[in-house]
Amino acid sequence: MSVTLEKEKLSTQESKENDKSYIIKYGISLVVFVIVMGLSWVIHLMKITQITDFPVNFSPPVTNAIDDFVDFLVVNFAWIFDWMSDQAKVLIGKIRDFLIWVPWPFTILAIMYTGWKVASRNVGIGSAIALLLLGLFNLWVSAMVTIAIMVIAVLISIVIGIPLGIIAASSNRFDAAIKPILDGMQTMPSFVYLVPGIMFFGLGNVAAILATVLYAIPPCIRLTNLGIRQVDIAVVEAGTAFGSNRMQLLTKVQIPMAIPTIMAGINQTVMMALAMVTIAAMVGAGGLGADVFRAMGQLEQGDAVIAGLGIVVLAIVIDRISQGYINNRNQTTSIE
Amino acid sequence: MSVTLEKEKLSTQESKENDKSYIIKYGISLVVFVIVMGLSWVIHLMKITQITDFPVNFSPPVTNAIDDFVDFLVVNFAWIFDWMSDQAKVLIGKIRDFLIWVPWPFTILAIMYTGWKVASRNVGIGSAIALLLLGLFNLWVSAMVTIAIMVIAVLISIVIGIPLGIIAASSNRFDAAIKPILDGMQTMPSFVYLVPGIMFFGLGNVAAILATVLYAIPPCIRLTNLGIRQVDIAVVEAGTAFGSNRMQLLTKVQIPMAIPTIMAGINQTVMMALAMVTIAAMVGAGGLGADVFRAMGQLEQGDAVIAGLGIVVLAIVIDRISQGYINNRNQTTSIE
Amino acid sequence: DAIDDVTGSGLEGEGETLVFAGLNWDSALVQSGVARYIVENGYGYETEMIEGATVPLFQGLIKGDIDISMEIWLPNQKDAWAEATAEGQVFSTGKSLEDNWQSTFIIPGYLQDANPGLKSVEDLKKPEFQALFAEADSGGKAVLYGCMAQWACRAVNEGQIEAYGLSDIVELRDPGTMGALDAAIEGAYLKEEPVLFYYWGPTKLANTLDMRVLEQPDPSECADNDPALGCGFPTAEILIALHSDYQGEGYEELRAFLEKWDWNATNQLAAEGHYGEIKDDAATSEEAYRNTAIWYLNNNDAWQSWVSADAKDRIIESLAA
Amino acid sequence: MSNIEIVNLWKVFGNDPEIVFEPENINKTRSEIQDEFNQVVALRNVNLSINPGETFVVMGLSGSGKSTLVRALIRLIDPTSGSILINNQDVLQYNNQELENFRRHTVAMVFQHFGLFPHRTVLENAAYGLEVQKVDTEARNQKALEVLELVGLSGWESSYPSELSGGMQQRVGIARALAVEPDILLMDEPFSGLDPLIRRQMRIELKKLQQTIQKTIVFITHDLDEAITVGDRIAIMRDGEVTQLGTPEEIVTNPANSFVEEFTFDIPKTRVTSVSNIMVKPSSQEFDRRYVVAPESIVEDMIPLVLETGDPIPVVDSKDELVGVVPQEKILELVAQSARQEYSEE
Amino acid sequence: MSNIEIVNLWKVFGNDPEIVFEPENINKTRSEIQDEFNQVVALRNVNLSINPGETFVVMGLSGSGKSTLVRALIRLIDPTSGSILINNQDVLQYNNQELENFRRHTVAMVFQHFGLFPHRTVLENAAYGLEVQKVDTEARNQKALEVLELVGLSGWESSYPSELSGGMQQRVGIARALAVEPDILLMDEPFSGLDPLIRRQMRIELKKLQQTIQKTIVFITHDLDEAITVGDRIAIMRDGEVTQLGTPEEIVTNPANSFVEEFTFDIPKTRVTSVSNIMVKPSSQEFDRRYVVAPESIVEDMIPLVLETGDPIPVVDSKDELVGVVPQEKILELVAQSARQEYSEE
Ligand SMILES: Nc1ncnc2c1ncn2[C@@H]1O[C@H](COP(=O)(O)OP(=O)(O)OP(=O)(O)O)[C@@H](O)[C@H]1O
Ligand SMILES: Nc1ncnc2c1ncn2[C@@H]1O[C@H](COP(=O)(O)OP(=O)(O)OP(=O)(O)O)[C@@H](O)[C@H]1O
Ligand SMILES: [Mg+2]
Ligand SMILES: [Mg+2]
Repeated sequence: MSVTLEKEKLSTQESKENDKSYIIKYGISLVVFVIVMGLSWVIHLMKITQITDFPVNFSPPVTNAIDDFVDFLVVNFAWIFDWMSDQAKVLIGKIRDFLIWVPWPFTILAIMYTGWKVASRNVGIGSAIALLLLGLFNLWVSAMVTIAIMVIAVLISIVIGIPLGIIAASSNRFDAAIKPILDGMQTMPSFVYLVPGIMFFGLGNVAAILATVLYAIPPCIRLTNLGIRQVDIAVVEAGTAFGSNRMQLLTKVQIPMAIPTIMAGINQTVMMALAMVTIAAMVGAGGLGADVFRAMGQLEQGDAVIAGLGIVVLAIVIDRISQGYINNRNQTTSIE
Repeated sequence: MSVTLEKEKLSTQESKENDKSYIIKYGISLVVFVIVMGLSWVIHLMKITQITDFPVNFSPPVTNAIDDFVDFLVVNFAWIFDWMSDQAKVLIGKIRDFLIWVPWPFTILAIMYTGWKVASRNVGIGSAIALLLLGLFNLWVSAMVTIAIMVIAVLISIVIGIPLGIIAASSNRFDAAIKPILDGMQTMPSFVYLVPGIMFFGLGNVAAILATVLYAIPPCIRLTNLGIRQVDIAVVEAGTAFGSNRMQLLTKVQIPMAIPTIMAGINQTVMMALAMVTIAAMVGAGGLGADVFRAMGQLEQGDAVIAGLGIVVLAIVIDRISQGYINNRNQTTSIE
Repeated sequence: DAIDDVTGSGLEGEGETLVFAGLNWDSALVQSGVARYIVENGYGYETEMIEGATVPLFQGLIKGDIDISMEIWLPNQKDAWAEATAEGQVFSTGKSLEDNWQSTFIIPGYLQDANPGLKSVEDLKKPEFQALFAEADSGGKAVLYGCMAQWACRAVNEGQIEAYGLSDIVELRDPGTMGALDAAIEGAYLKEEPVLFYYWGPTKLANTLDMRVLEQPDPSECADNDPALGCGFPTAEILIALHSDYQGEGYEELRAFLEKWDWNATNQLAAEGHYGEIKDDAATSEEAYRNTAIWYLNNNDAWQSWVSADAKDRIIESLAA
Repeated sequence: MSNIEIVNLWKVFGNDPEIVFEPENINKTRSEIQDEFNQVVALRNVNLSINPGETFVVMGLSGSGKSTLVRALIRLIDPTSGSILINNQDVLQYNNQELENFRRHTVAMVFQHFGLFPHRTVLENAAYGLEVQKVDTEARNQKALEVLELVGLSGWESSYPSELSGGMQQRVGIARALAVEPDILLMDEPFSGLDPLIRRQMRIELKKLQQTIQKTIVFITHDLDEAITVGDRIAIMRDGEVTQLGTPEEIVTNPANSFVEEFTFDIPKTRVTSVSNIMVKPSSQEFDRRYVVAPESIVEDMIPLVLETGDPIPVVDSKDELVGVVPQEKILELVAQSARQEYSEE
Repeated sequence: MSNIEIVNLWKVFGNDPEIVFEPENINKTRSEIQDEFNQVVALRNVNLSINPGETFVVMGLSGSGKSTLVRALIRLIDPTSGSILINNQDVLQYNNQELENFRRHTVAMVFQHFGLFPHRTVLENAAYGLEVQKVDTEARNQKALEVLELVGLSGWESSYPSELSGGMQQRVGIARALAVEPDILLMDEPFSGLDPLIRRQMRIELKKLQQTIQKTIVFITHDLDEAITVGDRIAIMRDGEVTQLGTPEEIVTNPANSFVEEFTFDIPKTRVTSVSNIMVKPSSQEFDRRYVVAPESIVEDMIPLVLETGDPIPVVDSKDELVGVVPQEKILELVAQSARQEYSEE
């Protein structure tokens, strides 16, 4: 019991010490803050411009170099860009025209069937109703145009993103190198590459898809990477212990087990791509984004809201179907 | 051994049956597809417009109603909006002016100290260099303006988002109700609410902050919700078993343990907010976004890239510091 | 091409598609609608429209993805236009929207009625009017919703404020985009709040809202008519622009038509008004603008002097159909 | 100290538990019910009466319903039917307020995976129960230090759980439970996550601790050795039912069915049998006072003595009267029986 | 069948393992090294020689380096220094190609948490090793069905692992390892995750299986009972070192230090001692042929016999010659020793 009492004293003492140390800590912070503010004030008062302004400006030479570089690319690689752009335009045009051409009842039935099969009955029916609403609000054609661009952009993101994700999962150096680039791709304003994009690929869907892919690809890469990395290490070791080489490990163990996470990445890619439709509309991609953009230019709140909701509805339909797929798959093949 | 042989036969038989069933499955799909396409063709040929076009258009009455509703709000609640707008404008103005006023060496030192303390030495030094670069590329003032808007938008997101996340964690119904709304907030093009936003709050930072908060708040709500929900059930049960009431459980167990996830949500909120700076500039918010937007309007690739990189640099600095904090915290208090 | 010649109508536009710039404001949309109808039915061109933002659309025009833009607001895109014409990428067939105007200092009608003393720019120097337009974060200065920072009129705004000695009285605020400026003005009118802004016409907003321009010196009082030196804006040049491909042979009739194009505020007002009435009945906005064009062509005959006689017949014929 | 009375307790997991009580289903086996209705019968008509101060062990295989039973006692799950009387009050009738009070004062639980609060120091963990009772800081820290002392963790107060070994973490769990001075201690496989040596040490310490604190303890384990060491009585569960209830000796020497028998294979009978069960009538009242044993002594403990002396050992009761003798043959018989059971399966 | 030779094996986890080998550090204890340099010495100078066909058990507490040792054998981790000779080839010198071949044909591993592929059926799991060897589908399915039959899983081929109980999952793990017909089977706590009854059953089945397949098995456990049941020899590890190596009998009857002694408390000596160790010279060459035992027999198995007859039991070797007798006293002595150790700590 004597021990306990001693301890107790110790503890209250400690807590008092803690109190004191807090005061000291905050006190010091306060003093430093006041001094810094005072100094700032003096600096401003004395107009010491070396400290208020930056002494040099690196901007002009760099911006000029960038301008020149873009011009150089446009002039010298025009033929490549034009060729790529032409291919893409034909393809997108075909898909778009097809989607518009198919009578809407068939499209709605197809989506309903897919939702039902892949996710659940409720998702199937809900998706059908949502699409019907799009039609009834006169957004069908725009929605199909948007979907066409979306499909291409997402396919490109997948085709490029998944292999990059796989490489990132197997190389820590590549992963470290790609991380700030991906961060950059998601925070860099699209406007920055939209104009050069148009200079390279011309106005319209291709530049729009470029912008969309750049913005939408990071989650695909990130979650492929993550999915493979978080495959239960015990299972990977089992694969290794049976003499799988790297390729076998990847194709027989890691990728199959990462599929739900990869699907989550694709889902996010689709969502990001949908978030880009208005930006895409600014470079002539048409679709629901253009409806929003036009309505904004004409100050038509109502039209903008309806078209905007159209985008939201598309997003939710796609999300629910793909989430349903992911959940179903997770349930069937996971241990525990 | 005889058993084994039988089994083997069975298995090859099964796999053959599988082959067959695949053919049937795909065959049926193909036939259905061909029939549907044929039907579509006939429909177009016969110009059955009931099936190619939608028979009714719900859009006009709804859009008019929305227009009227917005006007109604603007006219009748002007005083509330104006009041809010005035408060916010004063606050943002003060923060912005203060950030610009503090001489840059102090700001850089403060960030370096924070990064060092909160994350690691490398992060601290890296952040300082990054900020110095912003200054050297003549983006300092713009960056401070952007940060001022950011700070307000993120603070509002946190103040609203965390309580909503907590409610969502404790009520499955609220969670289900809020989910599509959050989806909607992230896919709804900002233009749609920017225009009404300006009509309510006037031009400038307030509408920009509204748009930013709407876009940036979902991860804060989602991850607070997730963080609380994924607190180890065993620990929550321990809390319950000792007779904690709901409030005690929340404040003493769930929230403290969810903090790393909540911080991840705030981190994402900041990133989203940064992704909105150019949109914010479209309603006159100034800062780096305005630099990008202006450079784009004047076809100055280089300036746009530099200003865009400025945003990226800000994003990466904030991200690395907050990630560092999250990781450090995770390491110290997690079991295993 | 050979097949076209055998089976075709022999019209200039046979087998050609003209891509119009889908600028997102009313006058451009209405003009494009009328022009499209005329070139389709009068000259046999196919037409398309690509919608987008101003800068991307101009880039498209340079590159050839856009063939024709019905409105290039020259003062605002001066540098880009000069560069592109110098490079021979684009050319103009003359003016489009006539009767245009712009002003940096506009106040709502209700405000002027309530403040009869506020008539000219000089009146802003009176403290009561300065306070009228002050906002919470303007430090007591009057706030002016100016021209978008990415447009050339921004520099004019700045010059005027400087020249009028309003630097310490007026804060020039960047609305970012046209849509944002429109929304801010509309919001202020709905709330009947004081607002001081830059705007221009003929536009839907200027036509529907009672805008009063504060008096400024006439442009002619400034050297080179440069408003930035302290005058009002002179009338702007708004051009119809084409991609350089259409400078060559085979497009003579098209160019002749566009050169004669004469679109003024009256036309615009009328067509825009009709558009507002019918837009809800159309399935797409493109269809609405087409119907507007048909209505316009049926109810006006000024256009008949813009086109060749053959073309006129064909257009009248198709309007009757 | 407090008694627990469990009456006709059922717990059915699933969306339609009532279906199990339909007359045509009530006798179906657990797996039939799971297959047919997708309901899991975790507890089936459990009746138990636990005495004050007793260490009561519940054992059984994984999924037999042990945790469900103990969690029902503290209402972490709500039973489907039946009643639980603790100190003659029906726990299942408590409203929220009463339940909180009951959990704060009457019972405390020690968890298999410790369930410590990783963001709190050892001291704050131990003081948690008092903190939710709104005991003031000083008093609760004093109490927490006391119980940490009791479980041998003095000096670790300001560490975080992650800085402690598994055994030490579980001591924190025990201290946390003891700090609220509960009448009843519930322990759900408290030592399962620990290394064998530490585990044995913890068992021994628990026995010692129990001599000090004298609580009613409900102890769950799937290890029979552990059950025998710590338990006054043992209930063996199977598929949600109590298949046998008795003292360690009763269970080992007299298994109710082949399932229990299989369970007890590894335990030498000598380890659970008490002397009173093998002693015989003394032939005379004279005996050698140097080697006496009590009737409750465990046979195993006296084997060396018996073999050393070779003589029958006198058994003396608390009043110092001779009640029997244990002849060497009896012990050897028991040893032989113990041995015979091992490996009999092979 | 194949022999394994482990020579001076070290494994140090950390960013600067070489520091441990500095002359001034080489004799520092594991915890000193951890505190000073933040390096973990998981294996310290391990020398072992494992014979073909032997079931070799490695046991020790958590963190003692058992897994590190067995994982080094299959190069899931690379040792810091030392060498591992398997069939006289140095495994540590293998290049990638050789290593893959070695893993495909020579060794196979069974994991504690099974490490099954959740996205593959039981059949596809069992056939995995053959699949990576690019054996054609028919042949590998046949082999997989064979081994599944062997472990008693016929009929479950097309189930997914998640549909199986723990014990069945581990059988799949064993089948997967057997399918590649390895010389050596490595088993890292294969039964630790299982229920006690199933666990005992699996042990017994493993013993039976071993009689059929006759592989070299390296078996890891932290349960001495398990070690004694399955092992021909046992190595006890502590802090990365082998602290004792011997037959179960040697270890139980003659623990090298107090640590091993504490480990072996619960094991009755009778359970590991062979008759040859307690028999005495026969007084005459005559003996009762009805009750003979072999010198390798375990004492415990003959206790009933001894106690029943009361006479000394003759011990007869394989040539049917009398080599000794076991008097009852000797057995009782051993029983007494076994008992004395239990609870001696209390
Ligand atoms: N929340 C739940 N929902 C559905 N079934 C449950 C739930 N909790 C437990 N069960 C089921 O009830 C049965 C009894 O579970 P319980 O946890 O009481 O077993 P246990 O004896 O504690 O086992 P263990 O030794 O593995 O802890 C099991 O079949 C289990 O699957
Ligand atoms: N990858 C690693 N990095 C650092 N230390 C490790 C690593 N793997 C193991 N260790 C350390 O090496 C020591 C031996 O670990 P090992 O896994 O071999 O123990 P074990 O005997 O298998 O224990 P268990 O019974 O818990 O499985 C432990 O102290 C462990 O912390
Ligand atoms: Mg349990
Ligand atoms: Mg291990």
